[in-house]
Amino acid sequence: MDNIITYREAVRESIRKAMQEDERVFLMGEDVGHYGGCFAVSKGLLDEFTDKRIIDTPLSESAFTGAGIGAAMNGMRPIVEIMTVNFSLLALDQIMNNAATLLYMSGGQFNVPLVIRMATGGGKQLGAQHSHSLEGWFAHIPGLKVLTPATVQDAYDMLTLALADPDPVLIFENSLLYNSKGSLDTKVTPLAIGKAQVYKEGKDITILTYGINLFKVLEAVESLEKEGIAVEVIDLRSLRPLDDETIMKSIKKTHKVIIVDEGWKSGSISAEIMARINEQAFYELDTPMARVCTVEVPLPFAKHLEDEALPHAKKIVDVVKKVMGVS
Amino acid sequence: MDNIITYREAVRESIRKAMQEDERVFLMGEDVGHYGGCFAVSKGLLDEFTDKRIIDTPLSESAFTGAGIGAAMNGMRPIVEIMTVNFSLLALDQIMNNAATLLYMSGGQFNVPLVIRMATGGGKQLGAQHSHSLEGWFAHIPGLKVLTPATVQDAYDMLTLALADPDPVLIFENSLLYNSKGSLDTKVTPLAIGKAQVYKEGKDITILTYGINLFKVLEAVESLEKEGIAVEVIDLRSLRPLDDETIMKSIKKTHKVIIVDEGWKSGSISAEIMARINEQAFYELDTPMARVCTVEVPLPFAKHLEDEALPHAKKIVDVVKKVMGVS
Amino acid sequence: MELNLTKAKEFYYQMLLIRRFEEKCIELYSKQKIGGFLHLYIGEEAIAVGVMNALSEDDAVLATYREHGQALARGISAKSIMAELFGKMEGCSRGRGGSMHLFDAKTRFYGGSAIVAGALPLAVGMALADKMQNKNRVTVCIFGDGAVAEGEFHESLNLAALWKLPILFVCENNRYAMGTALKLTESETEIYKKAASYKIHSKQVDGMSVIDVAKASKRAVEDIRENGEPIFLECLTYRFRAHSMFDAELYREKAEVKEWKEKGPLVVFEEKLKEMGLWSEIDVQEIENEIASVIDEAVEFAENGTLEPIKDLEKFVYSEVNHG
Amino acid sequence: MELNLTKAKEFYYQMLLIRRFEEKCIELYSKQKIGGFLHLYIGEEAIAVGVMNALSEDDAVLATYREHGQALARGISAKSIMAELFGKMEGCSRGRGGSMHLFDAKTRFYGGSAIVAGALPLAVGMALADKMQNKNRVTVCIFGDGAVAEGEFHESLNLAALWKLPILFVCENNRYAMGTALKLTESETEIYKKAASYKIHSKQVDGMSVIDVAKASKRAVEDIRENGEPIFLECLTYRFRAHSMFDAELYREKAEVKEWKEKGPLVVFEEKLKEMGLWSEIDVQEIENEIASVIDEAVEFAENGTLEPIKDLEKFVYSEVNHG
Ligand SMILES: Cc1ncc(C[n+]2csc(CCOP(=O)(O)OP(=O)(O)O)c2C)c(N)n1
Ligand SMILES: Cc1ncc(C[n+]2csc(CCOP(=O)(O)OP(=O)(O)O)c2C)c(N)n1
Ligand SMILES: [Mg+2]
Ligand SMILES: [Mg+2]
Repeated sequence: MDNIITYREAVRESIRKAMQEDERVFLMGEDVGHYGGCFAVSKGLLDEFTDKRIIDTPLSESAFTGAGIGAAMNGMRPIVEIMTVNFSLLALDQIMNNAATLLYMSGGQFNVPLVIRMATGGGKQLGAQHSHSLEGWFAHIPGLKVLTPATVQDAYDMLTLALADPDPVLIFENSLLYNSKGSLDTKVTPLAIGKAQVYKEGKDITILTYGINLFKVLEAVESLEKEGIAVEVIDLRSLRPLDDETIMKSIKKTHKVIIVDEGWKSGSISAEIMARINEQAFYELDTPMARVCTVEVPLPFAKHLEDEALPHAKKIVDVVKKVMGVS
Repeated sequence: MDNIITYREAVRESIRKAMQEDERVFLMGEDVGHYGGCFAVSKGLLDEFTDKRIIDTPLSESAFTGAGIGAAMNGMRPIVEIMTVNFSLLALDQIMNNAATLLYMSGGQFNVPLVIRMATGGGKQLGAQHSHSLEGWFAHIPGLKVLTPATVQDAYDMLTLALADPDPVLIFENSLLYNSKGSLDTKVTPLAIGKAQVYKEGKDITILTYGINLFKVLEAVESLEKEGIAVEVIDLRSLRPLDDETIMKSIKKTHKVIIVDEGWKSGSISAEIMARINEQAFYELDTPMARVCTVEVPLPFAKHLEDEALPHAKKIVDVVKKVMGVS
Repeated sequence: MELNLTKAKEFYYQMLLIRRFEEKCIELYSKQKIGGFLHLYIGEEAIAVGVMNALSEDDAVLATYREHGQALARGISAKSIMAELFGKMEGCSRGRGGSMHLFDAKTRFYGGSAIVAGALPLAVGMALADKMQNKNRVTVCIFGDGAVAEGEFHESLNLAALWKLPILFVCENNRYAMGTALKLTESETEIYKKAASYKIHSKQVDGMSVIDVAKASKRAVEDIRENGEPIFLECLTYRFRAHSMFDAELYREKAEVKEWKEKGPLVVFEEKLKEMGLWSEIDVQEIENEIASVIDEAVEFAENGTLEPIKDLEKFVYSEVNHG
Repeated sequence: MELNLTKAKEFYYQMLLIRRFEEKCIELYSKQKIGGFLHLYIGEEAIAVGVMNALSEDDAVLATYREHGQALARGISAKSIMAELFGKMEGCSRGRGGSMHLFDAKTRFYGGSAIVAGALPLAVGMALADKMQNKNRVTVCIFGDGAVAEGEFHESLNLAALWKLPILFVCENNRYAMGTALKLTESETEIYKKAASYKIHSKQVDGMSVIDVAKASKRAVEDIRENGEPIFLECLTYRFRAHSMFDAELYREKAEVKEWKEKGPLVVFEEKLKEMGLWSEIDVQEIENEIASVIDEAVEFAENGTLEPIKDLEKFVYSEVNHG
């Protein structure tokens, strides 16, 4: 049964359903309760579930993230909300040195079924300390899974999948998507963690992307199609694990690829994808791969500068054309 | 004038010289003073310079790293020692959100001439929380420079260069190198930040590496040469900025490349290098690029497992042969 | 500190300037002339004005994303702040920083930090550098009640006390961190007591009274200059407006806001001046007019400012002169 | 808590077991049978033994990299600890953890954490989970004096107090963090006072007296079980050996070490038992013999243990059953 809702509502409904069905699930983070969530995601949940399960935390990112790990090891299924990825740097020790290692270090004895949600991304003139896109960077860490829902359906499904997962899962929600609308089918079996989705088929070139850039890509594709370029668009969905199979299959079809991601270019997830394509499908490539990433600057406040720093449709069009050898 | 000293002594002499010549320079970190430095790097310096300039800090990575930034903005030239990179996760907010952004955010008003030294690397059976190799990961961050001295000469020179730099520089010293010996010439002009060094010329294949892996590569090369494979070995030296020019020049000569680095494979600096070679020298490549990285596990304690997880000479030999199409 | 007429006028002018400046910001924000986040200081003006009054030119200031008030009181011109909010090159941070990141080398204003508690370690370092260089300067670090829960607060206070650094810590306790009330975030809600646990001399002040804040700050700065040791002021205050422009204010009662407004800094200062017989000497309309023209000029300046050329996007990622 | 003969024997046995076990470790380390870091607990045995005595099976323990003592006192077998130190699959962490990362689900021993203060947030979460599930269990979190300066200490103590969580915090104050003396790291060197500033009931104990530690712990655990609120014990102790096997001990005087050794936990316990007239009832040689054979068996067990097949290197990066 389909219905049109916002991305924000999809996340909220997914949390609500999980909390109704499983009393081990709880939500904890800064302003998730009385404020209603920094992005209003958890609005109303405090009333429904009380402050026993919707827990406002002090500004203590390291401790409440670590507390999520401890609670996960001790029978609960916590959803920790780190308001935005920018503050996750304060919790990195807990994430990398505890969440990602405990199962391994303990020889398989203690798993950490923790979900960490964070808002991510630039594009709102929030400046250098509040505009990070670090999902690709987090994907470097073994022991973690990294999900990047772009659609309303995935905003809903991925939280469900993450809560069912025995290991720590990070979900990056681009805050510019919260108001976006889409259809949600709550009856469909969700596409598993680690699976990419061919969002649109095409024969000339493959564009790999995830999160909000899916929509920038679709905007670019619209104008590219007018010029007769048939683009295959793949929503990666999961940055760790990456779905090599779906990626390589597409390359074998189109022989050309560009990657669009919002990380800073050097060391972005697009670099890793290029490395894998080189390793697994080198001889399938007709031309060099290309990428559209964020320019390597601390993001500026001024709108015109920020707009230019981030990936945008025109840049994507230009790069596709360059790879296609047309202008 | 050459003399043979250890890597540890080279770092110490470089600190000492800087402190003698420039009273703005001071060293601060955990156990740099009374203990003599966790790896004995700063042994003796407390006596020479007193606790006014060799400052033992409490276990407060975030605050003393931030204090280094503040002191750098206010007329000093601090060397902050974060005992090992493993603890730098606690200081990441200061490094990424302050050190790397302040010059840009302030529109060029406040630069941060800070040097952060950290020991890095696995291979000592220290387990999952104490064996990180994150230099490539740090190289993702614009605003920082990332140096990885492999040789005694560079251990000495890079600190000098870093202290002369107006911006934050991170130096990663692999702790297994502290006892290594080499010759030091203090009169030679150091190779600038951002320059790679062709360590050994060869025509058949290029190996790009840095830090301790330079020596694993050289070990591999020795046996490869016996089999008639002439390897060009490049010590990257600086991971941010990367020396694209030297890299591409070598590819144009050998047309084959492997990269050896100790980061976890996915999202390692080797991925970025592959991406750049694809972008800048795609048509020069005869075969897919290959990489030898650390297996994607939290590093295990057991020696045989850890040895297998890290890059080693045999793996390098195998991968080179595979790329060369010999066996 | 004695409050003569000149000082009284100055305080009143400064507090009102902040108030009117921010009211204009609200207007410009809704017209989308200003983008990004906008955290208003309205209700808390007495603190910025009282604290800045105690400083000399050579002292340094570090603040948060809610720093228009401190920036104005410190003497950064309304023009260059407004130009910054417009994202123009003439802004005090060249349009790179925005509302949360005002910087100004001339007045030693080191931001505008958007990471809660993130500037405290910087303050420690700045003061350490002063101490090492034998400069008799004070570093003021201003932050909210929310910062107290962060690990960086703890680490920084300990370092400041341990190393005896010339820092004035000013906590603007407005009872909420976004929508979370202090009692939900601290086991000890008397923040000055927490500071005291580091053996830092620490005091609670009525942050609605510019006179009280000014007195306490002056005394504190004098002490710091003399002894070189840190001092902590907890200023009790209240934010009249929403946390930022995106805040439905579900977490507090209208009545509570109303009650606090009645004891707002301008109100209590007026009462005080009346008591002292100084109020009649102050021509409020004249001050309003002066402020209005300062703000008009600032807006015009900002409107006419230039956008940084896109080709300079990567400028200042690194310093221009690189000896490396 | 009354100290009868059985308890006395048990305490003595446990403390001596830790001592002899670690002495054997030194020997094996120098023979390179054990690799990695080795942080010895010698001198601090009374704390582990006294604290663990207060716990029931169902309580949880989190400790540091210096945790052989706690692990043994908690009841993890010498065999499986020694096998762990040898990096064998029969080790309590399958050879994956080593000396700094002993884990044991059966005794609810959650490590062995090598990041100073890194386990405190975990303890908060474990206790929170118990509270949410209405389980009347205690989580014990043990750490050194060095941890007190870390931001995570502050954040965790606040959360524990604020949320009223059933945690026993045990600070092993051995006066040094590696080579840095407490007075160089804390502006307030009375650690229990720092804990009190979070409104946590907090107490200083003679960590050299197993009886004192046992009493205080028993009382604390009872209180926690009854009230569900955290308690903090600062145990004053001293590390007789170097920080780890790489430590030239430049930072302290031999005389100081000697002085502390004279009031070591085995010495003072013996004196106490003599006072109480129980010492003569204890056959030290028998205990030594028993311990010697336990340790011999452990070493043999470890020697004969198996190395995990290299093909399993990537096992347990993720859970084996993945519903994702
Ligand atoms: C480390 C960090 N976590 C979360 C945030 C998001 N955030 C911005 S302001 C704020 C509340 C801060 O409250 P307080 O310190 O009392 O200052 P006030 O806004 O009341 O002036 C929060 C949670 C942030 N900026 N930094
Ligand atoms: C976050 C962090 N910083 C630094 C270290 C390195 N280190 C290991 S133990 C130690 C000293 C800790 O002292 P204390 O907490 O007093 O425990 P003790 O060793 O005395 O038992 C240090 C600095 C670490 N493991 N973790
Ligand atoms: Mg506040
Ligand atoms: Mg200690």
